[in-house]
Amino acid sequence: MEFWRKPLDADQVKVPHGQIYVIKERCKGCSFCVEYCPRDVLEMSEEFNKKGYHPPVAVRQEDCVACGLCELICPEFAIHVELIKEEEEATQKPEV
Amino acid sequence: MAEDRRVLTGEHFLNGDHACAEGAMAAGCKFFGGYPITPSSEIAERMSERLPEVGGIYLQMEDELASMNAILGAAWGGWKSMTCTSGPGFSLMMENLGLGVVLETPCVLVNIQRGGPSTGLPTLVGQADMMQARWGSHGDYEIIALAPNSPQEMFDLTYKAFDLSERYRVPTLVMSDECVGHMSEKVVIPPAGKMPEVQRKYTTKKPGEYLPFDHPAGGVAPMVKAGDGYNIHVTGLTHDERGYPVINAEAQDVMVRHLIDKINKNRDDIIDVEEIDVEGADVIIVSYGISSRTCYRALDMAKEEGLKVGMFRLVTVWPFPEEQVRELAKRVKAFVVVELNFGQIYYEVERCACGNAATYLVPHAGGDIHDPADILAALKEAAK
Amino acid sequence: MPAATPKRDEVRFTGFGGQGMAVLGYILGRAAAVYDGKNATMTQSYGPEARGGASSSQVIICDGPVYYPYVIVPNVMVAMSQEGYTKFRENLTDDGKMLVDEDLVSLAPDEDLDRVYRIPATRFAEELGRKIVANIVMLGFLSALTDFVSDEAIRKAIADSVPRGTVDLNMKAYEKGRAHGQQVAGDRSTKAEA
Amino acid sequence: MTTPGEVTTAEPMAPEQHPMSRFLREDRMPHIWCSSCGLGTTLTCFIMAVVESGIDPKDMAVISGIGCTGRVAGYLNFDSFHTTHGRAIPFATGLALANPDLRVVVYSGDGDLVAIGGNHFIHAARRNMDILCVCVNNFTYGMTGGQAGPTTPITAKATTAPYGSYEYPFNIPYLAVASGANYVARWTALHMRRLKNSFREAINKKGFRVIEIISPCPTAFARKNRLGTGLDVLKYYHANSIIQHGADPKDADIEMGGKIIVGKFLDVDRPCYRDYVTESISRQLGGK
Repeated sequence: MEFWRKPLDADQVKVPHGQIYVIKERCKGCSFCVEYCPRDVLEMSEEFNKKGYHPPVAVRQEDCVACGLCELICPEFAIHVELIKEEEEATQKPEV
Repeated sequence: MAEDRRVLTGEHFLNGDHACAEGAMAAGCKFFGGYPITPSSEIAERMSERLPEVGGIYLQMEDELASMNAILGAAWGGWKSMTCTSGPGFSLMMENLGLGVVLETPCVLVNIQRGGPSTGLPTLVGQADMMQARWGSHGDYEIIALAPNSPQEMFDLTYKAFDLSERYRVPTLVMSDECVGHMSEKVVIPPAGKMPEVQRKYTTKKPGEYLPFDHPAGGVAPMVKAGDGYNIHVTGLTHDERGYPVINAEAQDVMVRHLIDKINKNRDDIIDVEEIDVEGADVIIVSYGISSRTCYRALDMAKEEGLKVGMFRLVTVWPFPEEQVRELAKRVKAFVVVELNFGQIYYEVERCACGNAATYLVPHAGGDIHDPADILAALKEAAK
Repeated sequence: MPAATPKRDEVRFTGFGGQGMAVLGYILGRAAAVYDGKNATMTQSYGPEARGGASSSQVIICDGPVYYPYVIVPNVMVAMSQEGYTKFRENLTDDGKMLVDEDLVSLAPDEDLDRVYRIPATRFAEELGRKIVANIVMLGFLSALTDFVSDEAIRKAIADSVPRGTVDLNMKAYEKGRAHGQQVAGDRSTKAEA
Repeated sequence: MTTPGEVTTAEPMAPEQHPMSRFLREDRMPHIWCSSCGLGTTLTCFIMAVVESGIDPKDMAVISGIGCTGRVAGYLNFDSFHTTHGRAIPFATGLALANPDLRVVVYSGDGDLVAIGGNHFIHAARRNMDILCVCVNNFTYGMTGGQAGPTTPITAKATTAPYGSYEYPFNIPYLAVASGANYVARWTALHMRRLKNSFREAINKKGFRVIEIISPCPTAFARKNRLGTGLDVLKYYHANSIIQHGADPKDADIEMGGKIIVGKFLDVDRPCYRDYVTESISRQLGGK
C-alpha cells in the first residue's frame, strides 16, 4: 500500500493535458516511451508497421500530462506530444 | 585604408619557401594549418609571421592529418587556406586530400620534396612524389599540380594554385623541391593594385534552390560557406548534387565522372608548359622543377656540340599535357626525361609518345641534382 | 635563352655551421639582385646539425638569367675552415681568388700563393668585440678585391639583412675588411710593378 | 491518429509533422540507427537544447567523423559536415577559426574521437579551441559489427576481443580535464533532461567543451556481452548511475557491471584559443 501526500492546493492546480501523436512508420519498437512514461499512458500495440515493429499506442490518453518525456526519449523522432491549450479544453466560455 | 599588407611589393631576394608564403598571402590566403617538416618549415615560419598582419590565422596543428583537415574546414568557413609539407607529411595528408577532392574544396597543398622513401634525406632534394601527387589518395580523381623551378615561380605558381583551386573547386598541389625551396633569388612582386586577391565564387541562388555539388557541363557549382543559411550537407561518402549520400553504382558514376571531367575538359585552361627550341629539334628534353634548371645547362652544352635539342618544361605537371607530347612525338626522334627519381613522369611521356618517338630517362635517386654531363650523354645517345 | 653567354661570376663560401656562411651568401646575392639590378642565385648546403658541422653556400651573379643554379667553377672561394679549404680548393678558375681565414686555415704545401689571400678575419672580428662578424670582415675583403657587386649595394644589403641593433657593428666589420682588402690589393699591385 | 480507444480533445495536427522536423533532414528519415540505440535520443536532447538556447540554427555547424554517431551530421538540418574517420575535430578547428560567428559542434563516437582521432581530441582541448565536442560512447565500433575500441571496458567482449578486452579503456572526462577542456560532463542516454540542460549550458560557453554520453548499442556491444536490449541497458543505467557533480574525474572509470558516475565534472572559463590570438596579436602588432 502506497501513501500519497496530497498538496493542500491540489484542487486549484490545473493539471495540463497532452495530445500524443505517434508516427507509426518511423517506430522501431524499442518501447522506451512505454517504459518511461511516468503516467503509464502508453502500451505497445498489437499492430505491425511496415518494418514489422509494434508502435506504441496511447491507451490512457486522458492521463497524459504533456510532460514530453516520450518525445525526448524516443530515438526515432516518432512520438510527440502537444499541450492542449486551456481554452480548447474548456467547454463554451461565457461571453462577457 | 592602410596599405595592403597582403602583398609584399617590389624586388626582394627571397628563398623559394618564403616566396611561396608571399604568393599565398597575395592570393588572399587567410589560414595556414601545418606541421613543421624540413625542408618546408620556412613556409610555415613565414606564414606565422605574416598571417596575423592581415587578420588571418596561423595554426600549428598536431600532425599532417589535422593540417589537411583544418584547411578544408577553414575553406568551408569562407577563408582561402593552405598547408605545406614534405615527404612523410605528404603521405599523411593523402587520405584527407581525397576528402578535399570529393568535397570539391578549394585549398592549396605545397610539397617541398625531399629524398625518400620514409624519412629518407630530410635536408636534401628529391622529386619522387610526383606519382603520389597524381594517385596518392585512394579512389579515382583528377587533380592539379604545378612545379615551380625558381623562387619567382614559387610566388607566381602558388598564387596561380589558389586561382585554379577556386575555379575548379579542387585542392591544388604545388610540387616543389628542397633545392627550389631553399634557393634564394630575386623575386619581383607587383603592387597590390595589380595583384588582386583571388576571388571565390559564391552562389546567388536562394537556400532550397542551391545545389552545392551541382555539375554544370564541365564546370563546378559556386560555393557557400557555413553560416550563410543554406543548411548544406557535405559528406565524404559518394553523394548527389545536394551533397546527400547515395550509395550505389549510378551515383558513383555521376560523381566520379564529374570530378574527372571538370579537370579534363578544362585542360587547355589549366595546362602551362615552357617550350624552348622545340621547332626543328631532333631530341626534346622533358623536365620540371629543379631538374629543369640543370637541363637548361645541358641544352647549352648540347648546342655547342651541334645537336638539335629542344626542351619541354612542365609548369603544370597534372593534368599531364598529353596532347602536346603526342604531337611532339610525331615530329621528333626521341624524348629525354630528366627527373630526380627512377622514372615517374618518364612513363607518362613514354605512354603519350605511343611508340612514335623513343623515350629515354636520366634517372637520379635524389640527394643532389643531376650532373649536366649525364644529361648531355643521354641527349647524344638519343640523337643517334 | 640569350644567344651570347652572359657574364657569370661564382662564389663559394665554406666554413663551420655558426660562422654565417649562409648569411654571407644571402647578403652578397641580395646586394647583386636587389640593389645592383643583376640576377643572383644563392644556394646553401644544408645538414641536420645547426652548429659546428661543415657549412657552405654558393652565389652565382649573372647579367642574364641564372639557369643552372649551382657553382660550376667558382671565381672566388672563401674558406673559413680547414675542412672547407681542403675539400674545395682544387675547384677554382685559373685566375680565381682564394680567401682564407689565416688563423683557421693552413695552406697546402703546393698551394699557389699568388691566388691566396690570408685574412685575419676572426681576429679582426674579436678586436671589434664580436667574433660572430668575422664573415662580414671577409665580405669587406671580398668587396675590395672584386667587382661582382658594388660597395653601395653590399652596404644596403648588410643593413637590411643583419639583426636590428647590430648594423653598426656589422658595418664596422665590413669596413675593416674592405680597408684591409684595399691595402693588400694595393701592396700586391705595387709589388707586381716593382 | 485513429488508434482505437484514443480520447481526442482537439483536432490532431498532421501526425508526420514532428516538432523536430525543421531541424532534421526529413528526406533522410528514417535514420540508420538500430532499434533501441540511444543515438536518436541524444540527438533529440541536443535539438531541444538548441531551441531552448535561442540560438539561430543557421549560426551552428555540426561536424562528424565516421561511424554510427558520425551520421549525426547527415540528419541534422544545419550546416553539417561528415568528414573522414577521426578528423572531425581538426576540420571543425579550421571552420571555427575561419568563421568565429559560428557555434561549432563536433558530434561523434568514442572510436572516432579518442582512438583514431585521439591526438586531435587532446590537442583541441589543450588549445581550448572553441568547439563543443559531443562524444557518444557505446564502448564499441557499432557500425562495423562490434570491434573493441578505446573505451571498451576490461573483460568486455567484442568481435576483436573474443576473450574479453585486456586493455585499460580511456576515461573520457579524465582525459578531457587533463588535456585542458573548459567544460566536461557525462550523462547517459537515459538522463535526457539533464543531458539537454548540459547541452544548453555548454552551447553557450566558450572554449573546448566535452559532453560524454553513455549510450546503448543493443546490436553489437549489448548482444556480445549479454546485456539484453537497449531497454535493459537503460534500466542498468537507471540502477547504476550516480550523479555526482564536481566529482574527481579520475574516479569516474567505467567497469563492466560497475557504477557509472555522471554529472558535471568541470566548468571553468579559461580563455580560449582565439582569445589568446586576439590578445597576443593586438599587443604585438598594435593597430596594424
